[in-house]
Amino acid sequence: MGIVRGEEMVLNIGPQHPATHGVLRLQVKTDGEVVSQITPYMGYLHRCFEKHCENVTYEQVIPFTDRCDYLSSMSMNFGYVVAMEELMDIKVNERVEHIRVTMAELQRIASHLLCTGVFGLDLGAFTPFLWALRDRERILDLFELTCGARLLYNYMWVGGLSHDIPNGFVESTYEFLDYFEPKVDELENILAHNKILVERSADIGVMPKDVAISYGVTGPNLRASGVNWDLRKNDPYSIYDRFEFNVPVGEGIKGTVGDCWDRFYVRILEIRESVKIIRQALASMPKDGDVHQSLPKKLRPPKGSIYSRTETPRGDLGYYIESDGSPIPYRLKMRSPAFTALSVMDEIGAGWLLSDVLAILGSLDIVLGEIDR
Amino acid sequence: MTVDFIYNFLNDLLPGFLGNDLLLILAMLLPFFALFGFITIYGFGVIYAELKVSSFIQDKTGPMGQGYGFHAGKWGLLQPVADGLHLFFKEDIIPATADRPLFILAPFLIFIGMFVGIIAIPFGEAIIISDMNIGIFYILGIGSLAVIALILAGWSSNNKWALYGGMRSAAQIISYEIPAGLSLIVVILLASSLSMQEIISYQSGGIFNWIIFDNPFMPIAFIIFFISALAETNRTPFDLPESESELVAGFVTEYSGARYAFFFLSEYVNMFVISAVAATAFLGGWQSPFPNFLNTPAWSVFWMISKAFFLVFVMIWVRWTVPRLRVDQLMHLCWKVFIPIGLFNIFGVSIWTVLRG
Amino acid sequence: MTDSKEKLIAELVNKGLDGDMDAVNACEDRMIRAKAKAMIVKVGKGTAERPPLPEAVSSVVSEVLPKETAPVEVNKNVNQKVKDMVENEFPGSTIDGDDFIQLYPQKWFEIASWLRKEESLFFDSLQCQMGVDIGEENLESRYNLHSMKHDHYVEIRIAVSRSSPKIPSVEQIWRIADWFERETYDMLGIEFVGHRDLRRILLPDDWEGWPLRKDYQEQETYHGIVVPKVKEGWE
Amino acid sequence: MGLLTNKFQDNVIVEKLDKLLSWSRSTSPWFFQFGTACCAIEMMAAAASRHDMMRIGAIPRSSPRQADVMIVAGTVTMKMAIRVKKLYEQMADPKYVIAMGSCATSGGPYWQHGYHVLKGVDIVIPVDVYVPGCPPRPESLIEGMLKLQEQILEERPLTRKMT
Repeated sequence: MGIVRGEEMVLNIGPQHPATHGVLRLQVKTDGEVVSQITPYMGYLHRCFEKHCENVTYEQVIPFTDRCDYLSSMSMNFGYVVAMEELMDIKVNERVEHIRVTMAELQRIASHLLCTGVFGLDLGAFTPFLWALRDRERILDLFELTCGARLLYNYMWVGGLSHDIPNGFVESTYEFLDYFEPKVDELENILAHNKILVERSADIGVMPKDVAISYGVTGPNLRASGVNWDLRKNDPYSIYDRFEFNVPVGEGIKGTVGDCWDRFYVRILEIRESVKIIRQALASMPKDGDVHQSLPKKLRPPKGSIYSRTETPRGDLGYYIESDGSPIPYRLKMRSPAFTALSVMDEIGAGWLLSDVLAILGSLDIVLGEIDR
Repeated sequence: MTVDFIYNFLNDLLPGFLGNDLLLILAMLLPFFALFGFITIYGFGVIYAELKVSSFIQDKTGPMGQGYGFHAGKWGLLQPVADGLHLFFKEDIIPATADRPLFILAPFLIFIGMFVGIIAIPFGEAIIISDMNIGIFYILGIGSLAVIALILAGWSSNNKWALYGGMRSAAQIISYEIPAGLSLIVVILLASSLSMQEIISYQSGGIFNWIIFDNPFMPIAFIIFFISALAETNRTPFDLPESESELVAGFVTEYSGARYAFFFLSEYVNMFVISAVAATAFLGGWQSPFPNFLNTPAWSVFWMISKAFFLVFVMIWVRWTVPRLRVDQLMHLCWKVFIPIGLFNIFGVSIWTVLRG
Repeated sequence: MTDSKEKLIAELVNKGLDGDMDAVNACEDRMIRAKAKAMIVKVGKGTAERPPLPEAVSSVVSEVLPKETAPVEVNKNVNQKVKDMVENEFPGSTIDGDDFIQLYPQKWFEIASWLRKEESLFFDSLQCQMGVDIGEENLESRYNLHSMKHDHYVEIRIAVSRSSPKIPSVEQIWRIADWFERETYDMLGIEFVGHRDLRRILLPDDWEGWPLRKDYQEQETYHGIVVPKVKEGWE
Repeated sequence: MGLLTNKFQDNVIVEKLDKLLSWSRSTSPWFFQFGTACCAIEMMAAAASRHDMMRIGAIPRSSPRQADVMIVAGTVTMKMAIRVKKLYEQMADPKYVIAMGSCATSGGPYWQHGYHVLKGVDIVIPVDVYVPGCPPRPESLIEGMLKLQEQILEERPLTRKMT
């Protein structure tokens, strides 16, 4: 007799849908609840980042990088200034490096908090999301203390920072970390070891190692698949080689290596590692040093090109900068980690139930601003 | 029963003042209005409770009546009133591609299903609108009407999300009727009656005579019934038919204004009905927890409502705490866990009853 | 998993039959060792056929049995060296460049699959693919390749004429190239020959023009909506 | 409701009913969970624990049919503009729009070279309240919401309009 198959139904998830994290459209072919094919359509937030870069000066690119990945603006700034400093051969002083690392790691915590919260929201748990946002607010307070903005900072400049950290920032950060560390355990307890959440995410959407590498998936998603790859360790930029921290790798505690639960849990572990790095960076931060010390008067990089990568909360962020010697970039390409993470959606998402597809999408932690640019 | 009582009472009060037929209609309308008033007040209360309880769980304050002009009163107490009122005066959209008659019928059907369920719930020894000898059976049967309404809503909206919601709710509610029924059969075995009042009178004489403490099998039956009740009322972790992060709003996706308000309210009324059945069957109904203490008719209403409200509160509490199950896990839980345990429970209780004599 | 085990057994059996029993004995997994030995005996008796040697060495196998292939150089930027190797393998495919590899587009697909498979290079990850309008009637596609195994990277550039920009697609070699190439097509209009699903990815399907070309002119309206900002009255 | 809108002579009863209606509408502005870009994060923050928009009665809804207020949070692109318009049309009357952030008001930082960015959402749908900022702080959004409440409260939904 064979298996009786129903007619396939085409279902558009998005562009407006509570679980698409913005304006993404997933066109899924479904047979009942089972999804047989997923075709992502994006570009609903294509804000012409690369065109803007070809029309504004190198300094003016920084606010636009902010707006690309609006959940980890600091990390986006960081990647850009690292690339520019490499291109122009600028060395910044110790204090700047320490502040940058502190900020980037605080941003990583904030971003991962939102991601884990939203993952819970996708699975129907509303409360952990608000708890995560509550703690994220305190990180935003620290940023606000430093540069006056809550979300888009324009804080790291090529060759320095826009402002030095204010008095009391270090103490406030220590205070926050002391408050925050028990809260991570709380978040882990309510989400990670919840029986229903484990049932919903373990063994779901398994991303094998070779698939992840072939699709260019990076960051926590790649590490969850069992690949020990973190640019902070493997290709250290800034001063990351001085700090002691582990790179959490998915171990398949609740299911297979590389499932949704691993991708989610790796982020919680990374929050803890970031706390470690911040503590070290604050402890070893030099008291003196002008943050504007090596700020060039005019940004006019030599003719040439550079491809530079940094580790943002979502993975390898690459900037390809092509300079023709003028103060305006000739071509600037951002290789965004969420773009590659979303491309794997059909590969790992097809064949699961509709609810699982949204769980998988949530576990990939995409930001549409960065995908569409 | 109550209608007869009111009829006789009115007849004594106003002998020959009104015609017999008119008096009968009046006697029927009075409980109706009382019920309607109760549901309205209960609806406002429970929606306010949902907003507030969820807010406290989530570390915020919820509606505080802050706002411009004459705001929602102290602590936002008038918030549900404003919510309801503004819904009733919104534009009523019927999509052009919808199945018009069914689309209009669905919200009324679901509301009627919930509404008539309440008449068999006893609030006191004589405070019951209709004491049927098959009360518990009647409530289960009427409760199943909701399924038809949900399928109608899902189908007639001509929207894929609504269709998913309707289909999911059909599968879910029909499945969970069985474990719920199985755990009520155990109660009926003990009380040897289908009448709500007789089940309650079986439990008279304090907290230790309640059916939940009757024998070791009963707590299991209660837990199964309560979890099935969550599924039947579409509450988290079983809110698949209207899961917000998956199906936008499920079967109510296309409903706006007053029709949506009916769906919204009927969910809460359903919660109350199911909780009241659970309180009747397992927690002694309107009986006081202490023998011969606060057992007057007025207090019996208090006990019944507070027991039911406690269970409603637990439902709200659960909703804001746990994630949602997947559709196959939902079925697995029902057919492979609850139903075998339920059957085993019936077997166990039968033996227990026989041994006890 | 079973697939890779079978491959491993086949490989071990072949080695054993060729006289290299040490490789079989050195195998960590007892199950695989036993199965391989049993098969060698069977082949010896003639009751079983000699298993075919697994052809493409997949990444899974190469992990279990690391071959003695050192990375090309300690230096992470291996452009010059790789360029010589490419020129050796595919004569006449490279153009002189400074610190990158400039290729002619014709043989790009073959070169790419070779770069992916060659053990001493093993570029398993396409980091970035982008298109540039380099002026002088030319568009250029640039590939940043990276090897997770050896941790080295190269940059490859392929220039094509603006009038008929056609480059072989590599989306079947690195899956991520699928979307990268769609984006480059979307932005610069470079056509990737052999791409199975070459559509615009970010802009709508009915958009006119290639925005990142230097001579791009915005269209005036899109579905009746004015595209450029009307500046009157607020500046 | 459509039957009754602006059909009545101005008198005391109608005025009281008007007040009741506009009170209920302004007290429970259910907003449409619809974030397009950066501002969506601030909208989430405004609805979350610290700022808690529920205090003033704003409750998020995910279906446009049940929402009263559409907060256009973030950049609207050409590709999205058609969808935004459609979503607006799907909302039931009375409906209001808050344009949150400079992108939604005017195109924001993308106004000059953004070939794919809609220069202000008011080109496609009518906007009631503009909230400036890039992104606006949650407090600004709440202020915008209060401004909208003020505006709703002054409405006379039933009274016949003078022509």
